Amino acid sequence: MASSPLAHGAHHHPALAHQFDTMEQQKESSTLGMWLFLVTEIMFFGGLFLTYVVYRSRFPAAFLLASNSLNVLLGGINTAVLIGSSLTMALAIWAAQVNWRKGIVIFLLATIGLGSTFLVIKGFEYHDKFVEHHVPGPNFNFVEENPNVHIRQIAARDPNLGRHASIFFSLYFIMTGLHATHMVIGIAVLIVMVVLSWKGKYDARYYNPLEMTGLYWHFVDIVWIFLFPLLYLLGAHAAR
Amino acid sequence: MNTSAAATPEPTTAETAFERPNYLNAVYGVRSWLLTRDHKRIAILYLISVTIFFALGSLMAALVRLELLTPEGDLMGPDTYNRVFTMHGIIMVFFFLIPAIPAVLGNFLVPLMIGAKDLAMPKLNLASWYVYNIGAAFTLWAIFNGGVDTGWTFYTPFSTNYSNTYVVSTALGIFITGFSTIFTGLNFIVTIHRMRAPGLTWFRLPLFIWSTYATSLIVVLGTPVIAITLLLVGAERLLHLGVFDPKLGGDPVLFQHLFWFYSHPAVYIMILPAMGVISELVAAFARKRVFGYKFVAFASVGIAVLGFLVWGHHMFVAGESVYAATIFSVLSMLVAVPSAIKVFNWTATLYEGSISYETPMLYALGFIGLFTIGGLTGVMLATLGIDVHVHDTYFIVAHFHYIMVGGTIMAYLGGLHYWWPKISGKLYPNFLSRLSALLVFVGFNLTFAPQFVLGYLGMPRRYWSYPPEFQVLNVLSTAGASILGVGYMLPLFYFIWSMRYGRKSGDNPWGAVGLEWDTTSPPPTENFYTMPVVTQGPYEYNREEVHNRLTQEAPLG
Amino acid sequence: MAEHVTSRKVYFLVFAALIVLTVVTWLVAQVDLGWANDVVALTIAVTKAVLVLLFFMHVRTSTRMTILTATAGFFWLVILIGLTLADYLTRGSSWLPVPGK
Amino acid sequence: MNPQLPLFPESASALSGEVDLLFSIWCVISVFFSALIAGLILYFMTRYRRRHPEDVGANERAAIWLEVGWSVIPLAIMLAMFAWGTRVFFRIYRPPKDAVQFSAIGKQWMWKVQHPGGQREINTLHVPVNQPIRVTLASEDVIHSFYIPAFRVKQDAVPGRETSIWFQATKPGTYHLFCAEYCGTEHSRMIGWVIVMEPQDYENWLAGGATGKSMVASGAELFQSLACVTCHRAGNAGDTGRVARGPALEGLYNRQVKLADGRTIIADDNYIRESILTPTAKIVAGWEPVMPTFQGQVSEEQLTELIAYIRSLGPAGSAPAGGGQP
Repeated sequence: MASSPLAHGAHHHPALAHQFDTMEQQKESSTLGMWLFLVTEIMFFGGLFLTYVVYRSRFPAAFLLASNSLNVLLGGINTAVLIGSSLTMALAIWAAQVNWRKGIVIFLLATIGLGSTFLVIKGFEYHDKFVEHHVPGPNFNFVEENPNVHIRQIAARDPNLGRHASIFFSLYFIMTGLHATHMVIGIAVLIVMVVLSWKGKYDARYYNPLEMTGLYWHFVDIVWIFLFPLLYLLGAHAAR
Repeated sequence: MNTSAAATPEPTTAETAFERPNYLNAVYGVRSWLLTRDHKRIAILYLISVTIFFALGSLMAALVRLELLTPEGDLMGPDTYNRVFTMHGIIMVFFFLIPAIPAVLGNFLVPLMIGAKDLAMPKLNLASWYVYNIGAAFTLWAIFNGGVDTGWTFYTPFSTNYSNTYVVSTALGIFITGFSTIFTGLNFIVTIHRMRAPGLTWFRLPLFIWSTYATSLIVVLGTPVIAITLLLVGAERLLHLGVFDPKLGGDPVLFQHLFWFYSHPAVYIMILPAMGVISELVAAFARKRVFGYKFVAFASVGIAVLGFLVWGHHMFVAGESVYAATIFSVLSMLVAVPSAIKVFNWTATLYEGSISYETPMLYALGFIGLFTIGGLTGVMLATLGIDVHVHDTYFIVAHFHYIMVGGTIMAYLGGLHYWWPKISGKLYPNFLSRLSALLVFVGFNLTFAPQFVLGYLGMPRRYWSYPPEFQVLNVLSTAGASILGVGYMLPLFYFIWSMRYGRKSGDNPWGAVGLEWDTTSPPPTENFYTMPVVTQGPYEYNREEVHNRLTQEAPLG
Repeated sequence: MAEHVTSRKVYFLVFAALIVLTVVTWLVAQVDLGWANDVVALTIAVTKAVLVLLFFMHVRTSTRMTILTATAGFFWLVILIGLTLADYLTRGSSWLPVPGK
Repeated sequence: MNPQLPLFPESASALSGEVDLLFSIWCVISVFFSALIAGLILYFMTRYRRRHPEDVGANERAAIWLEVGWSVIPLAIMLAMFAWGTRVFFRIYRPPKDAVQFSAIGKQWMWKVQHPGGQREINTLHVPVNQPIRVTLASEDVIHSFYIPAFRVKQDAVPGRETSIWFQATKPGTYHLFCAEYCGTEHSRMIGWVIVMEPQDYENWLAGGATGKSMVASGAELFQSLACVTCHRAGNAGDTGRVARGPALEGLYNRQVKLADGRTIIADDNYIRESILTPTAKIVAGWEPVMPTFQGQVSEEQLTELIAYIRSLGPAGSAPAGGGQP
């Protein structure tokens, strides 16, 4: 992402960094660099997916009931919103490739809008969880105050249900929280991109940073594509 | 690696080397150093930071060894001792051994050895140094406020529920410094793939580049996992998001899986660059191609890949299932094969070579001997029957010190001595440097050989006080540590001394072959006056123009 | 630098496919199929991820090096999960008598 | 060896001899390879030292067979040692049937040892010689590790789980007991002694020492006081007209049990422990999940006693073995 436009000889594109020989070499280098960063992100979230797999295999019942208490509708809407933002991000890059400068700004703003919608919806979900005392910690209370009679029956026989459910909620908050943090970082980068596109920095000959932001954004979308079924749809079939 | 373009503007005699602009005298002032994007200057910045932390870690080691002089802990209380050995572990592992060779020697040499003007992302490289220092600041803040007493392994539930020390700020420090390693690793992979000189195919690359490449693969694939693990520990301590808490049904062994998934490949992050340095030293001072170049190159990549499959051998007695222990044990035997290949190939390189005993070569030969012992004891530990007895004893402490101190630090010092003329354009005093190599070798063996015996006798690790019958061996070990300390002090002094008063070294004092030796010492900011074109494989000593050059310049040794 | 430009139509098609797959996975989740639920949910998620990778992230038209990097990333994730499960699945169950552990 | 400078640990258990042999063979192999490498280096250093400053090394001839040789031979040696090591490992972790049950509970900075007869000791363990002893380990706080160097055995006590180790002392004497997994401030003080005695001395010690009720007897008592017997009755409905509401436990230990969800598992310690604390986890086929939990009502020691009692219940019909093993 060494994109500082160093004036370096007339025939070079202004955005070619001094240590590269051709724009092609610079683009391939930054793409490879970005993909390597995404590999670190895969392993970063991978640790959490491993924890999820291990604990779900140890406490299937508790995970099922805890997942049941999540608002699947909001989760589904969020998934659609995020897929939409991936579309607008891809269209932003398409706009750059066809030299439609205004289009870049439009689609980037759309992506930021959809991303913010996702975070707002996520805020509502967290608020609900907070109100229902499902946030692990001193006042975590999944069993006693739970309106669902079914849960209290099972809890009578399995006192650890509450504790095992708190592990599910810990994982839920860590995974979705980390994902939301990545969304916030993505939106910040997108805002920078909007400003630079507005100034006309990017066109068909040079839109590298846009491509990199796109790769990052699509990756964050893929993480959510896996989070949604694993966290929300796990207990969908169980009786409400 | 002869290069037709080696002709610099005027003949490189020692005197004129300094008048011509080089990366040291190109710009002056603190800003030119703190905001530099030149990989060579960033390497020097790293050299300073890493040396400071090596000194701090060594101080902690000295305190540990002094404490263990007597069976009853009478130098400091048990709490202080626990914090001192923990800080020794954390500083040495995360702030010295992992960054040392890649960030100092790697940063300086990778562009030079592949004929590039700089790394692919110079700004990211500078960011890597700043991120290292920010992480270091958190850890130093924790140390000065009392440090952490969980051991460098942070095992739960002790680190999450039972330790009331600065676990979160130390974990945050390591988390941030992890990113500096990722930035460097990422930079190296992209540079080695995309910015090699024309004609420099993969099998013409020096072996130091192969091993730095393999190390960067491990860094990129492994470091994020310890980042998430430390994040989980922080989340559990601060936000009660208890994932490893046994009272909630959490499993402490799962923490160990996540921790060792990174921490075993991390020991290969520490040893692989050292192996790369040794391949260079052995080739340069035997003036001969490394025996079985392709085998040594692929052995590096093999270690990087197999290194990820063996972490379970740290948990044979930790409650892991018996069958998983068997799987990890056989995989640990496999990962030892590439290391064996390397040792045999280095030894075979010496056959029919023209060997000189300069200081770097003394360090290299010391490395081969000590690494062999370290590797063989490692395979002993991979054998299930023995590990049950010696796990968590001083046998393990001796094993990994033979690899890290006998291996990585010997190679780091050998590499510094070998490329110091290239870095500073100066020579260090010959006798003192050979003395330091000897002191390090003797001091090291006297420190850690007794610990093998202590380990098999059953003295557990991390003990503040121990049964009296272990005292004699511990006193021997402390004596060795003092010799080792002196051995490490010497280079610090004569390197600084040589910057000011050392003889000028000329461009290629050892008469070595390599792209980095084809340019001036110290090299210009853009590394090469005219970009090199590579037509030969590495270490081609047996050629006409090399012979003439050697007779003409009459190099050292 | 006018290398391959994916047309708008393709992007909208991929978007539609992703939305459809989301609805499908939601519907399948309503029915209790036991362990099959997880298999179906994961295959749908993987197909959606591959769609995003190939079209939105242009992996289809990028260099072999990028494809290698992406697959290596996911393969290492499989190593992490696979070998750890090797421990958890063999800790003691009926078909595998475990001595004393 | 003089006591001031021991160089090799005492070998005082049935398996310690084989572990030492395994270790010694590895030492011989290591010395051989180290000497080979060091010798070659020293020889080459003197034979091919540089005589004139401009000398260069000869071009080496590639030797594939050499490369293959020093890959395959070390691998073969390592795999052989792996196989032997694994055999020893499985013997270390497979207790013989007639092993006597001890229990050791790690608590921050002490080992609480309990004999089958109920005697309790802190940081010391009196055991009869030549008798296989199985020590089940549990921890009340952090991870500890039960380590007896003279017997070459070690096993972590992981909180929330029950692990175990066995040994058979072959030489009377006093041996070190260490905690090998770092557990905090007094980690180095969490040590003690294993005192191996002749069987006769052991009996005297047992008689003389604090002979509380045997673990099995106090387990039986608990079985009554906690009203387990109301559901798990010896013999079913036939004799009292009321249908027993829980599966009979006679002869249950180490027997295949078919569960409601189709799995069959072995009723080992962990299964019994889990069924007492979380009954619905593994419900037996054909029985209603009505058993209340005893989580929080039963302490660690009482749990071990209950398990010992259930373990001691012979096949149906025989009177519950009050006495249990010595």
